[in-house]
Amino acid sequence: MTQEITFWVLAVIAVLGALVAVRRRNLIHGVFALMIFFASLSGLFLLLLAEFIAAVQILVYIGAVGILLLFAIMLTERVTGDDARDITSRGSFWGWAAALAVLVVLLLPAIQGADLSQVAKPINPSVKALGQQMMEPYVVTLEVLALLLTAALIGAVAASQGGEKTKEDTDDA
Amino acid sequence: MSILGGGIFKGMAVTLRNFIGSYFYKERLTTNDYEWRAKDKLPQSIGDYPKEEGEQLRDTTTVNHYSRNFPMLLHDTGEPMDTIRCVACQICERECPPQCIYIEKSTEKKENADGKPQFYPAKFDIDVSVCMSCQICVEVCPFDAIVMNSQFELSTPNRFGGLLVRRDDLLKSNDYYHKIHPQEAAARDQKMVADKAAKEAKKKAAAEKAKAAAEARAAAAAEAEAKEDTE
Amino acid sequence: MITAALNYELLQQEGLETSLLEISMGPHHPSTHGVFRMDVKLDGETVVELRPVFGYLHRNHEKLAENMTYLSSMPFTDRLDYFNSMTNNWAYALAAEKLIEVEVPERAEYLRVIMAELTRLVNHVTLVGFFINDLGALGTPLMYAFREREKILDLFEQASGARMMCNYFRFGGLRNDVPEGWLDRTRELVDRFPAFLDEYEQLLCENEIILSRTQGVGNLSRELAINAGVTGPMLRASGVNYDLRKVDAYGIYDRFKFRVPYTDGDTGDCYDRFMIRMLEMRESVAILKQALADIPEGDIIGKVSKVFKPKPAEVYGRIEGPKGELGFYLIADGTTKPYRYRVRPPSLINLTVLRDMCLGGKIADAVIILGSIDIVLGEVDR
Amino acid sequence: MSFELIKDILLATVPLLVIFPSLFAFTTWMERKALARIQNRIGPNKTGIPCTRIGLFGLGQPAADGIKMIFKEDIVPRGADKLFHLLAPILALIPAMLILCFLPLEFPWGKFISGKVQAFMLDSAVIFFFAISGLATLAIFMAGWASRNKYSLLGGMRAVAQMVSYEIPLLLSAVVVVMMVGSLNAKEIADAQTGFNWFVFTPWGLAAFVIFFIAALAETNRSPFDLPEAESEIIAGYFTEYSGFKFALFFLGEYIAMFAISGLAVTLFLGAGDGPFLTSAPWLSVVWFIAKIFGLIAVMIWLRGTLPRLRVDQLMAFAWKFLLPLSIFNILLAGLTHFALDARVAATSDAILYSIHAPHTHSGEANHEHPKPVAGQKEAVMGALHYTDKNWMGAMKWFSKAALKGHAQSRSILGWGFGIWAMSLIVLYVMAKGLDNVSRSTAKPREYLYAE
Repeated sequence: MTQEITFWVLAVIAVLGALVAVRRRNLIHGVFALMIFFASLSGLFLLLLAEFIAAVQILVYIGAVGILLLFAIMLTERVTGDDARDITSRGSFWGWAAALAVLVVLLLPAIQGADLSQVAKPINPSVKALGQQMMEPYVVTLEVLALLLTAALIGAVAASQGGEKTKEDTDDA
Repeated sequence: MSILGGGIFKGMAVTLRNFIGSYFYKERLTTNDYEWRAKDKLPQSIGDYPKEEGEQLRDTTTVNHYSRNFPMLLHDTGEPMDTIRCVACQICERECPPQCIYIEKSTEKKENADGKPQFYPAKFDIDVSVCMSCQICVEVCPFDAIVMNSQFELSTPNRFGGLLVRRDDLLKSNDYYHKIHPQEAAARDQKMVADKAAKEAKKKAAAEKAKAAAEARAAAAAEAEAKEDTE
Repeated sequence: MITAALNYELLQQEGLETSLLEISMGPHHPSTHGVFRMDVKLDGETVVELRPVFGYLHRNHEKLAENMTYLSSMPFTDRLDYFNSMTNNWAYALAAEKLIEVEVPERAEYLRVIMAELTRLVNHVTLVGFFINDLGALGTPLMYAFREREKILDLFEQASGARMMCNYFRFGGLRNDVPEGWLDRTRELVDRFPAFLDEYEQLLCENEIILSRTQGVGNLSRELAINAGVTGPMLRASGVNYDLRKVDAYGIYDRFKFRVPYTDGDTGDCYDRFMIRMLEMRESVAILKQALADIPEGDIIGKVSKVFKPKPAEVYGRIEGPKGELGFYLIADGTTKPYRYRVRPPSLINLTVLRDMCLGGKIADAVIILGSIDIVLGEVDR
Repeated sequence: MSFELIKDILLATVPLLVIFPSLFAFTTWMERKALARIQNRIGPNKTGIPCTRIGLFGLGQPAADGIKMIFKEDIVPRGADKLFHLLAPILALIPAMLILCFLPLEFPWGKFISGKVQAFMLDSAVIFFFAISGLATLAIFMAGWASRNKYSLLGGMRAVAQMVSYEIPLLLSAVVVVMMVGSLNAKEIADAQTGFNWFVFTPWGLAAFVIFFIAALAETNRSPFDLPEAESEIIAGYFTEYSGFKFALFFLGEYIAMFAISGLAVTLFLGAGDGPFLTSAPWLSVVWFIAKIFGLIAVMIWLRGTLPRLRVDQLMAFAWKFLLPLSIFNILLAGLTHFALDARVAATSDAILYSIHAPHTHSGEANHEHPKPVAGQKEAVMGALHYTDKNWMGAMKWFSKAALKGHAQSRSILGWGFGIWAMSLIVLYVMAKGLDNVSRSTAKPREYLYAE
């Protein structure tokens, strides 16, 4: 019961946040709405007992991606858009159609009545288990990812050559 | 930037020493309570400050023999207006750097303390909101009529009239002056006496000289007469 | 580190419109030392353009003085550099004394030196306090400075009746003699002062943050300093050994043994300006010790009337004020009032190099450079 | 929703919501008083009980400040983003309050009411801590942006740059402890340090603690890293345009963040609630915890009273060129020394333990008489037992007792221990010095000339 209420509250916040993020013309407002969306998503992860993912959600998406977005916005002029003007475009029909199509594709397994219980194996959600999974079966993947990110980092440093720009890049990594 | 040198720790040692020292050594404190204030009696309102006329504050660092706040007019012992020293010569009004003195000379003369008929100020106002306590008026006054008061509680709820001090409020007796600035007052009295004596002497000398001159003139005249007579 | 970017060109990249951030620092800003304004253009945090704006405190001092007698403008000189009223008085008295040719008694000369050096201590100690405050220390050095300043101001009050607006000097001497015991109290203070300086130096002079914040910041070359007419500790920090106390030896400064600290002129940065002042305080203490030991008894003021009519003449009296050369230029026309009265304010003239020192630095540097110039707006604007 | 759940939630959160804000009030008083004394002032001393002349050393000052703040006019600049201007102080406070939950504070009322006493027994408390404390950056940015003031904006930008940069050394220095304990759980980290096995007593722990503390100063915008609110440069930084209660909320948030981050430092390095007399009075652990927090805060105040502020570029250089390499190096060093020491001591302890068991357990033959008692054998065995319990301090105590009595193996253990300890400290110092020489400007005191 408690969990359901929490779920619904979080879900509503997430959807509203996402909607506001898309609809607002004011970029900063949009970014903060996006962060609210991220935060409620992390709450949903917590509800699923995936606490590490929840923490990482906050750390990476709000702490890093969000800040990066803000930095990008700070470098632009005319941050505050005209909120009064509604966003309407002629191609709105196609937009809605595409969105619906994506939804349908996403929900396809459910429509087909796939047996979801088979997919969801009981796992140990603790951080320790996660770490062990990373270090044992998926160690190669981890290393490749780390290498990639390091390369990206060094590439970013080399590309920017500015002393101060590196911080955003590193944080991003 | 480095924190490996010892400079920061040296600085921290100094602040620690001051932190502890401030509890034990009073001379370390930047601000101290006035010494004349009793330990247990905190002033709650203006009335709690020693404000009584002529009260000499014990703490010489705040109010002392040379302290100057705003000017006052002196009178000798007796009725203030009968013994006022000011003769409304208006030198101070002219010399006052911020032009805060306003004087109106009386139309008729009146006897002063010495019994001499003199002009007196019909109006003598000082705007203490303009006055900058520079003491120039005191220095230029040839009659020792204006001196500095040391009273510093002048706050008033009346913004316009309250800071314009009138003649009757400015008048203070020489005794009061002796009370607040004993050394200065004594020196001034001495000087006045000396000046007076010098003046008298000068007058006498002048009178004698005039007399001598007159005599000489008379003698000369007599001589001339005699000469004429003889011629 | 600091390359004075006098002509800053905005980095223009294709398709990227950039603009500068313009900030009006002041007149109500915590660290502009009064009502002073700097119109700053920033690229990020780097200062690319700086325009000092002043005049908010203009009081018409010079024109006022031309309309009153010589003596009457003495109290107004207090209010020029309101930290150093004694030295202001002295400079004006020196100028006027050249007009009327009056002998200053021995004791008055000694007291003048004592007062001037005490004033220098007051100025330098508070300047260092404010400077470190501008660096961001939470007022601790400033409070220590104020404690010492209070002690000296107490002495001033006991001598002259006022703490800051002393109005103590007169043409031909001083207004009144110091009260009994004053010299002993001063001796005590002067004896204690080096201990305070030791503590102060221990707190500040080796602090790595202060070192790295001030060194290499606001470099002032010797050439620019001389060309701009910069004087005082700022000039000596740029490597010019020039001190009017040695050059002019006005008053009786030739009787005292003291040294003038200066740099080799390699850097001339904020750290040098800060340290020169710290070192000068030691020398002031040395002068004070000698003066207090030698001071004779005697008259305090020469024969001079309150209101006088000097012969028509042009005179210039100057002293080594704590902030630099403070000069008064008077033209007498035979009346009781000066025909022309002009102040050479060290604060204003030292301030003229502000822009050259700040460009290319960070905004935080601009603040401490302004602090290291040591301005008082009462003197800048007059 | 069950009653039990509500009770648990209340039990876990109410103490935090009551204790820390009141500690905040006390801390503001303490800070004002301590700073005043450092500056040779007296500080608040008249504000005590209202309508009386009882000063109480100015303890009424926080209450008076609070009342003043509430009744002040709330000014929102024209042209400001009103919604964000309102939300920013709230957003600054919420993460600060939230991260308090991750501290392993065990309130003593487990005795009276049964129930959970720690708010979040999360497995990944430490990482959550960092994740949520990072949100304060957003609040500050929000405030800086919403105020429509250039100084605020500069402050906000500075805050973001600074806090993002210093989060990295902060996290990396915490990694060392996480690595040693093998858990992100705050409770487990606390338990691993009982019996004075505080990580600050190890060389890498000491280095990590220093790095953590410096980075924490920057994270909470304390002097000498108070650039976002640098008064002499940008008025009050991001809260230039804040007044009244909103300002008070910022203030509160800042101090709560200080408590939280000091609490984390205490948890990670200073043994959490560990301290003397815990066996007789377990409730003291809360007291020790809070006392340690206050110790750290006192150091922060002391620093604030002493140091001027860094410049922006120096701040960044310090984080990226000094703290970051040093903390990465520290992780490597910690792994290495720990491995070397652990392997050596483990082998020797095994040998010690083996030596007393051997005669009885080994293949029944020859050796039936008791082994010759070596001097210090008993102590060495005690040490080895303590060691297997991961009680380093106890082990070292017993080993040193044994070594004093001439036990050779204990001596070798101690030699190794101290050797590695000293070696790592020297290596760390050399490393720091090297980094320092690379990154620092050539700032040093100068000599001056004198003209006679």
